[in-house]
Amino acid sequence: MEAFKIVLLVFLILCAISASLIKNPLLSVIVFMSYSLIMSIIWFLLESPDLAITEAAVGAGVSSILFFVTLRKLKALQEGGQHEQDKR
Amino acid sequence: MSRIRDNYEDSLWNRLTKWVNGESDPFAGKMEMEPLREADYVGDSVYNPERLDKKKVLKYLEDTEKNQEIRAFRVLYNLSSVALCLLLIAVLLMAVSYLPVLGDPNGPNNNEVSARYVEKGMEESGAVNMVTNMILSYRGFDTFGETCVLFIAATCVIILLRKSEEEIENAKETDWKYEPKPDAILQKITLILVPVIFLYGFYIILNGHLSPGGGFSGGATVGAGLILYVTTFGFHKTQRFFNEKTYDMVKVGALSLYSVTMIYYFYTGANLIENHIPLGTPGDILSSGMILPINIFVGLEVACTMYAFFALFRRGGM
Amino acid sequence: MGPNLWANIDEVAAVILFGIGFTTLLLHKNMIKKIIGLNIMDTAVYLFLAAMGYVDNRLAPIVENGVTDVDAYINPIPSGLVLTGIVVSVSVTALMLSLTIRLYRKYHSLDLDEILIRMQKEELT
Amino acid sequence: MNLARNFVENFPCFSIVLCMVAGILSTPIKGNHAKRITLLVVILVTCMSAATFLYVVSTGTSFVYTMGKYPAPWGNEIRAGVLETMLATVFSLVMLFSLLGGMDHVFKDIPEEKINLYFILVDLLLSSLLAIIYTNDLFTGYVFVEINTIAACGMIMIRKIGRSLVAATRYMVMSLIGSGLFLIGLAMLYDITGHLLMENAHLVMNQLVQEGKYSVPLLVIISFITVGLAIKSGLYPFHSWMPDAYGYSTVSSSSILSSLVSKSYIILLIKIFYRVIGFDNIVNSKIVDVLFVFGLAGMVMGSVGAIMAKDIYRMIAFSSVAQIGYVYMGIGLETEAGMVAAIFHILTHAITKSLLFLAAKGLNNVSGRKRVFYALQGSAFRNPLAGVAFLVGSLSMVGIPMLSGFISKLLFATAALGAAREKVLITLIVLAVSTILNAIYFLHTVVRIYTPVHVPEEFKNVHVRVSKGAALAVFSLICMNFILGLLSQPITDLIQVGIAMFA
Repeated sequence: MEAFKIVLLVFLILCAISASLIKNPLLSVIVFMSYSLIMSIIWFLLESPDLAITEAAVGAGVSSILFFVTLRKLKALQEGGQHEQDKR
Repeated sequence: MSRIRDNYEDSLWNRLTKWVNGESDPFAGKMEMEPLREADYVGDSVYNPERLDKKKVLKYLEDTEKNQEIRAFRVLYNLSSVALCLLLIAVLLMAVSYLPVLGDPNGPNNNEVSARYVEKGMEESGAVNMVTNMILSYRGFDTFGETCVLFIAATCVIILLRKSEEEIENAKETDWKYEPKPDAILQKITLILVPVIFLYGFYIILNGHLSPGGGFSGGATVGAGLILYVTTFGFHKTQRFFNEKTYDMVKVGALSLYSVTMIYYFYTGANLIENHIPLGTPGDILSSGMILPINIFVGLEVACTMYAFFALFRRGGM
Repeated sequence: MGPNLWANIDEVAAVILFGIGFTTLLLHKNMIKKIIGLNIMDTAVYLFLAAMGYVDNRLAPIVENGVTDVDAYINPIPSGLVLTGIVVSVSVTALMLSLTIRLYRKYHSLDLDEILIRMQKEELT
Repeated sequence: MNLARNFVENFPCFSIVLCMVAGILSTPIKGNHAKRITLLVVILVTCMSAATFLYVVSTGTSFVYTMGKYPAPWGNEIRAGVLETMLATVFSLVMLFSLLGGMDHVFKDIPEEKINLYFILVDLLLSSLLAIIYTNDLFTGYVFVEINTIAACGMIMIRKIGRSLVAATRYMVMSLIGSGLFLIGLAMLYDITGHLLMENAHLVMNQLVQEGKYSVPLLVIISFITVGLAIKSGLYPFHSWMPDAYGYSTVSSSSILSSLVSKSYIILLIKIFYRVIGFDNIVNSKIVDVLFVFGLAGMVMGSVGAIMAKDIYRMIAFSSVAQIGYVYMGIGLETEAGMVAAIFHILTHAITKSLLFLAAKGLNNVSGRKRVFYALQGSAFRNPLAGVAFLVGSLSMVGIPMLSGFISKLLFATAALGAAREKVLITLIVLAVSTILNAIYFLHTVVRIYTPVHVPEEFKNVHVRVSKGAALAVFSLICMNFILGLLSQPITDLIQVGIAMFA
């Protein structure tokens, strides 16, 4: 169990570094989502099921959805902006 | 015998009278001051701070985009950021290496505080889940504050992103992305999934005092179900049962009931008055006094707020 | 270095994550990255707290079979604090993301430096 | 039952929850009603805080109020002593006058359908300010600091012009960095003490220091908490968000933000210093010396920034940087006199800065809405009340006798004489330099606005309409300034009593 936890922790750190270094925002949000899921597993191993549930629902679920919607919105704004420029 | 001073123009008194009469400007040419111009008073009310420096500033701004030095500076900046990161980590590791050992039953935080929560929590507030018990009754004020954080964040998002009905109508023509295309498979699966998600969410909320979870996680789950529904069927269908009015009503209702409960609890608790909240048998669904209703209020508020975030981000209204 | 570095391996991971998140929040220029950094930083603190509450060979603090013995369950306080904290960080995330959308709508950029430059340009012209 | 409380002891709790309820109930209603509710609540809170203040002064002891039925190490608590109630009273008064003074602009600057949301922010901001002042629990402090931050961000960005959005973003990023540091400091503090309630944590802390355990983590904890709160309050190198945030938000917001929000973090820091870590341990940790150095740097650099500033709001904002430097310098003197001076300066600055912002807005209004100095020439004749207000505020900031700023400078100087030897000279020199710089930019502006000017006919007919509320607000703030300046002795005595109650 201890070894499993350490593997997860290492993975967590790798996820964090890559989430902050990846250039593409969408990819880095996805990496961040997996970070949250790993975090929730670790919390389950640390005997805190309340936190695991909350993190899975809030951190990995709703936060990620908000990130995705934001990226989509930005994309739409970008296209809209180009559209306007084309009109001119 | 009066002598006419030949330098009368420059004398202090003359300058003072001139200044008092408003004929000269004592600041002209000094510090921030430009000489006063008629144009500054007439008509043009455009904010125009630095008339003279405008060209300079524009040139400077152009430069920042393709200057070698600035590039070098940015490389340096990245390097220093890594250095800062490592320094911070080193300091913290230093501290952590002296902290008490993890998992030690005799560690400093396994003291009389947590002991009482574990030992007496069930009989004092009737909930089986100690974490829910602790955040809602022992440290109820914190949790009340936390709900207010969510409330105020929702308010700020509304301030930033809510559009009026007209704007939404106008945007519709150009932005086809608001409404999903009808997709039979997606809709069928959603119709099966959404009730399950709702059921699970409500289960988490209602069993907050018995099993892991509670208002926040359950509310987020219900909110996720609503979000799934709206992404599949579009805002038009969702508005039939959930629109801005409903959102306001649910939010205000849940939060005000929550605050009434909390005021009653604070007042009776601090003044040592018996609060007459029946605790029930620990382990039953209808037990644990005020924890169950608070979980429901919080769950409703969180579910609505999560959905509201989504709707505001996506469309600018509900 | 003190004696407990290896024993506190979870906290070590937590502070490394904290450092990464902190630096991303402070020094990354892209707004989305900043927000991700903020989330990493906050969850790192929560990991720190959750690890602190854990006690070897004890169970989650949910009373089973009426056993209310101290030696049976872990410390519930850190879990409660983290639960509060998670909601705070999701609220802040939503707020920051909506600010990002507004800024993008106005300046068509996610880069904070770029936004500052465009803001000054806009005012001068 | 002899355990029964005096009813007055309920007031701090009531005032916090009342503000929250007012905020919640303002959601579905119109802006005008929300305004009335908010003003009513602020007045009520002021009265309740004043009543509690009188009660605490008359009993001579502080009291602890359990939030819920569980006592100290288990449940949340708030605590009210002389200092807390006094700060609460002054803060809610300043809040009231800032709102009244800027009310017209609130309705002008903010779209009509969002005015009620602005008042929600104000209500919750007041509740979090009160909670931060009264709290006896570290984690409650953190939660309400977050509410404070989010509400302040909302108040900056509600105008939705480009500058205020950027300013809000920068403010948010800085504040979140501060919160992160503060939170990890709290987590470690909890790890080594096992308590979140201030008194219990303090007991354990004393024991740990005596035994010499955990000295390294303790140092890290103290520095993280201090640095986190210092960043949030805008100490000198972290002030970059201030000028835009104060300069481009609506006038009520800028006066509330500069005079109350950034001060609340300092108050929480002082509370943690005295009630959790213990002031002796703080002094031994040398962290206050760092605060001292940055405070001195802020005093000079803030004033220099104010001199360089080209518009009046930026000038006042940079002056705020300098004043926060003063407060941290006072804390950094490591003596009780320095602390008294710092707290007195918090009061002074709260009153004076809101007065200055309101006055600057009044002058700005009669100068074609331009904020650059040369447009303001002679504006004091066009709006006499704002002119007088600016005059009083400036003289107070410069430190002219009879006004509150003079007393705080006097207190700082006397406190410096009692400080450690290496600090005396440098403090006095920087105090003198900073005062001269203050005088340069403030008096220079005063002369500017009182310089008569020939204005074209069309401009002369601009009518100044000052609403009754605004006039009352400005007038009361001027009076408070004089009260603080003339009755300084009893107030400093009360601050001393309050600090003694902390221990």
